[in-house]
Amino acid sequence: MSIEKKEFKPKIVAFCCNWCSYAGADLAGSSRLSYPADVKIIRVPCSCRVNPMFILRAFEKGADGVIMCGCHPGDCHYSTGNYYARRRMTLLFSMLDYIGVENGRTRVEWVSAAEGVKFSDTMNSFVEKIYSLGENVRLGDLRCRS
Amino acid sequence: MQRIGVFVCHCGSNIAATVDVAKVAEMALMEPGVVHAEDYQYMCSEAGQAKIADAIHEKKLSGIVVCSCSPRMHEATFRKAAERAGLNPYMVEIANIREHCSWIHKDMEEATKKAVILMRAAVAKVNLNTPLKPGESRVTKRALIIGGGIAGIQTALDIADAGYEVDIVEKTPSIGGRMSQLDKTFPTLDCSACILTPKMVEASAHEKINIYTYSEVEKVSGFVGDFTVDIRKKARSVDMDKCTGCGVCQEKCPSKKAPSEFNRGLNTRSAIYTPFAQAIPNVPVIDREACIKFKTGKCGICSKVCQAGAIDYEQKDEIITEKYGAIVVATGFDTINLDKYDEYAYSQSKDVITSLELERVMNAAGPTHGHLERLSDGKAPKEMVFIQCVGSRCSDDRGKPYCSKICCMYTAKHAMLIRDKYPDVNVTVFYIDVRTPGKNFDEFYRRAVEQYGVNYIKGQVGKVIPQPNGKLLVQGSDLLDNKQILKEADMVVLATAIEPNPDVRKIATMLTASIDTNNFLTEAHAKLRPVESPTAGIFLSGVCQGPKDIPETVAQAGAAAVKAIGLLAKDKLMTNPCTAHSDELLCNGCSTCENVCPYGAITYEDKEVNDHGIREVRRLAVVNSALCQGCGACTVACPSGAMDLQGFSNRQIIAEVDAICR
Amino acid sequence: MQELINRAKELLENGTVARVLGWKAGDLPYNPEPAYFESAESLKDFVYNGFCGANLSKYMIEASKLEGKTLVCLKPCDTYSFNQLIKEHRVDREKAYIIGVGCKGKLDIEKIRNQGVKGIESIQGAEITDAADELKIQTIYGEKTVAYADAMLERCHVCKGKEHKIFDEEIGESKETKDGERFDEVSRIEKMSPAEKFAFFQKELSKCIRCNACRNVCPACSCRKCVFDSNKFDSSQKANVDSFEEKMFHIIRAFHVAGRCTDCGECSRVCPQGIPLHLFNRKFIKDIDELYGEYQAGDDTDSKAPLTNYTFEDAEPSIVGKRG
Amino acid sequence: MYKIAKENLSALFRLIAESSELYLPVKTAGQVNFAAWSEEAEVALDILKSVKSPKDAFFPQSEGLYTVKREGKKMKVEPEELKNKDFVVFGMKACDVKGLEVLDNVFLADPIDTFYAARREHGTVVALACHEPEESCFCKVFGVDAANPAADVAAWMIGEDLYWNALTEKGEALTEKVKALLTDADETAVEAEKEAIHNIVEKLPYMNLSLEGWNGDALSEKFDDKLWEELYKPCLACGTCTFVCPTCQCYDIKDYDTGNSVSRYRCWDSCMYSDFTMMAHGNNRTSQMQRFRQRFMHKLVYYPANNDGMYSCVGCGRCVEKCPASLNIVKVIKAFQKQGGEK
Amino acid sequence: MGAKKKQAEMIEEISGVNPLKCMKCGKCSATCPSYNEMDIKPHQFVSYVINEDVESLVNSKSLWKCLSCFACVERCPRDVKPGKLIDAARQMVVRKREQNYLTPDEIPELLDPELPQQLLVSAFRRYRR
Repeated sequence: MSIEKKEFKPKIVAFCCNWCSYAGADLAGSSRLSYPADVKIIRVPCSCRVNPMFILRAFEKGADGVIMCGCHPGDCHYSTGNYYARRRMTLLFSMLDYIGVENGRTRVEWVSAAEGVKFSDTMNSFVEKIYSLGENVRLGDLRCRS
Repeated sequence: MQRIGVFVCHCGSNIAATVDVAKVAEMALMEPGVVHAEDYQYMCSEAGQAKIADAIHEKKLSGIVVCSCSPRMHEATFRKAAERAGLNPYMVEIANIREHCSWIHKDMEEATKKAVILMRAAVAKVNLNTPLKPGESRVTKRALIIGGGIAGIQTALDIADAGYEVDIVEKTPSIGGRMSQLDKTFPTLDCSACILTPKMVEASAHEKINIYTYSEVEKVSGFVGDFTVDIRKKARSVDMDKCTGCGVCQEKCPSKKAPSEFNRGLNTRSAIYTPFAQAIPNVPVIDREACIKFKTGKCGICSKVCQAGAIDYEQKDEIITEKYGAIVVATGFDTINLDKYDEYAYSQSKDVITSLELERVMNAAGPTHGHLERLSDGKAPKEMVFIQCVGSRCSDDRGKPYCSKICCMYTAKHAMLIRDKYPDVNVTVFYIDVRTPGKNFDEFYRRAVEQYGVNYIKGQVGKVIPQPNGKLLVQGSDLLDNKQILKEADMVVLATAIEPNPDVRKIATMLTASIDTNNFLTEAHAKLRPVESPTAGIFLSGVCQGPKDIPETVAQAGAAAVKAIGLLAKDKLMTNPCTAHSDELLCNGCSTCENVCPYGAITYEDKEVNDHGIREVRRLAVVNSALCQGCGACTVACPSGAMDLQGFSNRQIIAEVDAICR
Repeated sequence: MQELINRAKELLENGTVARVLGWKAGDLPYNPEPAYFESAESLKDFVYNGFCGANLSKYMIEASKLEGKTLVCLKPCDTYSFNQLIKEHRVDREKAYIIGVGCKGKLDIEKIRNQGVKGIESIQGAEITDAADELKIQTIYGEKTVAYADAMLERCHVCKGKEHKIFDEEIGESKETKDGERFDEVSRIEKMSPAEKFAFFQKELSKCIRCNACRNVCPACSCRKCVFDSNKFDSSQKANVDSFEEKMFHIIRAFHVAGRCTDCGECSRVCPQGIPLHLFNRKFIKDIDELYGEYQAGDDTDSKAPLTNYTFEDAEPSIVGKRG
Repeated sequence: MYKIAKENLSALFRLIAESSELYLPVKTAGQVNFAAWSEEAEVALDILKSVKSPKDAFFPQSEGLYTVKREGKKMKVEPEELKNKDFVVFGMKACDVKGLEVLDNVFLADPIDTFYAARREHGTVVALACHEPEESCFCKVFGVDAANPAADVAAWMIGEDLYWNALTEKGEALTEKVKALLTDADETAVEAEKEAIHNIVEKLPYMNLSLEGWNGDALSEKFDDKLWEELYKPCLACGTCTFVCPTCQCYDIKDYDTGNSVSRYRCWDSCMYSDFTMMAHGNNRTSQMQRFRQRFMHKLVYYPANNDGMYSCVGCGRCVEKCPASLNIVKVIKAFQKQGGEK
Repeated sequence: MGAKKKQAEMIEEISGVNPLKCMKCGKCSATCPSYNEMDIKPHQFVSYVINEDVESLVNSKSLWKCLSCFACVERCPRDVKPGKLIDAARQMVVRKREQNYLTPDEIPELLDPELPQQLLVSAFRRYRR
């Protein structure tokens, strides 16, 4: 995957649940499936640990895209965590869309521990999307731009 | 302020080839709190771990960041190393610069930049780490099995054989369950009673097993390792110690009109009864609804004829309270109610029966003493039709969306047995699909077709119409011939869908075990933890978890037993310290967190608090750290931020976010 | 109103209740304030008219801690809030004697002012016994008339209905005021381009002064300490340095009350800058209705809230981009 | 005395904006607040009360103080620049102008608040007389003359003209700058307008409000009064009253981590907030009653005690209009008066 | 989009049926009273729609042999309802015929008191959506 290098280097935060997606990212790594270095992963126990405030915080501090990955629905290590996460993120993303934030800046993908390829593909396409959207100017604290 | 040491691993060339590890270490020294940074060939090696230990001692480190491979690889290694050096193991954080960085990036500059950011995030987190200590809780070395069918009996035997006390609670007067009602079992056609009865006897004779029949679980409190359970022992009206099981009372009982549960209501029993001859315990109960003495006060014949003086009309329900370390649910199943399937004329004709009823008809102890005959007129049938998938695989609200799994096999069994015993009877099976995965299963089905000449028709039956001549007109499809078939039959057997025992919802609520939309208990993980409930200390055995046949049930019963034994074998439980914790001063007592906790780990208590001088009693969330698994669902549900997760606190995650975005 | 006062007196005197929570006449024709009355005598100042818009449910959180029962006057829409507070264990049903009071739509003085009315001396037609057709306003600058409907709060135009969801007794008549659809405005915004949406909200939120009136009046915002007042999330308050803080505050506030907000409209009523804050809450309500089935918070006291519930088949978050 | 036709006002604004920043009442999303002038701005001179008072122009709701940057392991402190450019605030009302006097007493007394002082130095105020005072106005009670704003330039909007009268040096200087657009005028129209305003003011419902008993010496008597226990009850503890008030001057100092630096800023605080003046040991006002009392005691007792009897309320009436629970300073004063009468 | 696919989608839209839910049990055909007169059997309706061969369905005898008794609709375990599919096909034919069908407003004046109620009911039942 080659993305043309421009001035714009996006900051992308990926929240990954410990049991599936973080392991999926590990598998992508051990399979040497590359994706852009713009993505930085934060490990959380479960997608249901991801508070909407974390996502807004990332945008506030200058993130250009935030993606959350968790176990596939039905496969949650804690049985139901990703079901709650799914509703929370759906509503949050809908609200961001509603206030005019480009909806490609946020994404949820379910990536299992076996899906290294999916993890890398997902990150590649997400980063590409963020490049196409450009810098996040609608959601961010101006003080963090200097 | 923490004193943090950062250790950057080369991992040979795995990391060092694409990440400038020295630069990462150098940059680490610029981070707040970092007082030591170094890089080394293999941090996970003994020499590498020694470096960490040395630095902890020399620099008085309070926190460690290891920039290395995934925490899923070596987090435990480094935590142990830190612990050996006297540091709390939870003061260690890993920056994954191998799987998430060096292995996926080629450009050294870019990869190094990213590694620095990942290091910063880990440092930012460690700055907020606090020492955590796993809790301990004791384990009561006793297991409770809810349900005394084959699943419950097998689990009980396996646990008891390992040397632990086991109590079985069975709702009906005898253990044995559904299997005791079966005539023969597939795929080997053993007599069900012949293989079950020895297990029942073994269970009742086992010194470690205590059986409460005619009893129900009333209340469950506590948590893994330390449950307290109230068991209601219903009044049997017969003294179990005195009764000799002679059976005279049942013979003399004048009230004989109660439908026999054991025979699926196909015949009747006396008011004082044992469900079946091999019942364990072999002690009758008085059905107070049917008993003349209880209804009118007159009679008392059983008391008069009982030489042992075991009849006790005054007996009352008894509540037994017992403590358990583990609970196994083995509540089994029943067939669904067919009221909504009137097209099969089940309610209109006695000759339309369910497969389970056919088991009783075929059984020597059944209503027809094992003779295959029409229940309407006692005549021997000549044409029999079996209908598959009655209520299974239905997406509407009449039936169940799942496959009941056992019907294909038992229908083949029935067809085969009938053709074997009554070669002049024609057997036709209407099926949608024949599903026979399992050892020797398809061979079994093929034998029914090839050896016994059972007529399998691909297509469903649309309706069954009772005829004036007593026959049943079956209208069905033959999809392969593209024909509509009209067939006169003497008997129709419905492969009725099975559903979890209706009591299971109540029990699941008591246990805070989760349950799916079909009332099957949910397993902790569909693949990797199939016999454990997500609620710690609760295990699943048999059909309560999903449709299964006998061999699968027995296998799962054994698996559940092993899991329970694994728990009971421990003296103390170490609990995961990364659990939720509620800030009492911020808690609103709104119960939102309680509603999303999959483990029932959150309860509410009225507690007195001192909120900056204001003393008042408030309703507050209390997390039982023995039950909490640390998923964090509650932390996001909590609007005030009172609920936080140790090890992954709000501020820690925010610090990571900030570090990455800066 | 007299019936209400008489009944309140009766209940105070026979000891059923220890106090009455209602409204006290203000010093201008339009500013009655929420008030407690502990004696029959004090009820002379009691008032209930078109300007009594305040939702008294929230005051019951504190009143639940007091000795004895509190008689509380709840309008139909307020009863939803009360139910929701029961569900969240924030009020004690046993401590409340609820009189469901009739409602003919509540008035918004800002709307009256916006029609060029100033120097108000008296207002006729706002009494609950009036026909609620027209307001006759005497001002220093002459007499003005304003149609009652034109002076009504936004929420009354999309009223959820005049049925009290919980009460001990009902007093007074209601009049249907609904003449609009609750989600029309939300739908209108949804149809805008991202740039238009952003411009719209940016303009509205730029007015926010972080006075917290919306939060403090909100019966769903009943936290003892708001996350924006504590350091739990390192989320600062009070400042409006950069517009992001307002967005964060209002989005998170709406999110925290999502599935719990009864759409009582108090946030928009009290906003000194006239920000249509209900548009945030209603967006969540609309999404919840569409994605997870219709749900009205406060309809009952025991149903599972949408955000503490799920189904296996719930929509994926990607639906947001697909709905167009 | 000069005048300028209404239709030429935008030319006037343009001219002022050429040499200095210009703040004036602008309508945004339906609400009028003071904001920087631009060609597109919807200027709303006819409204009496902007939602927020114009004190923002001199004491912004939020303002940076200094920034700390990290350079390696060292810190570098960069103070925020003081206001050094002239600006004009156009369209303040007499009460708002009086509000500045209240702020001056606080911020210009020793130790001088340099940020405020710089803004005061560079700001010129053009104030408008109140053409049609409203029922919530009670400035006269606090000695303000709505018809005679005591600003750098006093102005009157009469018919199709704006009358302009410079009162200070700064006012004269501004007048010089815009003289090309002004024409000479006599004072007859203005005198008539003043009289008309005075006549209306007499009719306002709050005109008879008595401040008897409220003064710097009333501390213990008022502080311990049981009445507060009743009055505060409807208070929602929001900050509306303080944030719309032209005289409230409390602020909090906070730090913001931008990732690369930490900026220290101050922002308005409200005595109604539960964490107002929160200190390490906790809070010195633990109940809402105490916080509520603080606000009014400050305006009517503590402030006069320190400022020669001057109250720190100017009767603008914003709190009367905006309080979500319909509480306000007038109700408080009246409640004490009533109680006094009954004693 | 091909015309065939469009037609198939039209059938799905009119009927509100998702033919992919069918598990091919044949209960519809087993229950159909007009089975023997049909050239395309009820259980086959689904595959014709899935295979986008609406043409054959529209030209079939079955279209007019279906009694709209809805036995198949009642008994289908998968909520597929072949009766609705054939009903939708009929509607497509009717629509093609220059829309010469009645609007609800026209019905009252055309009602003949002599007309057997049964006929009306069956007509309404057939054309209800």
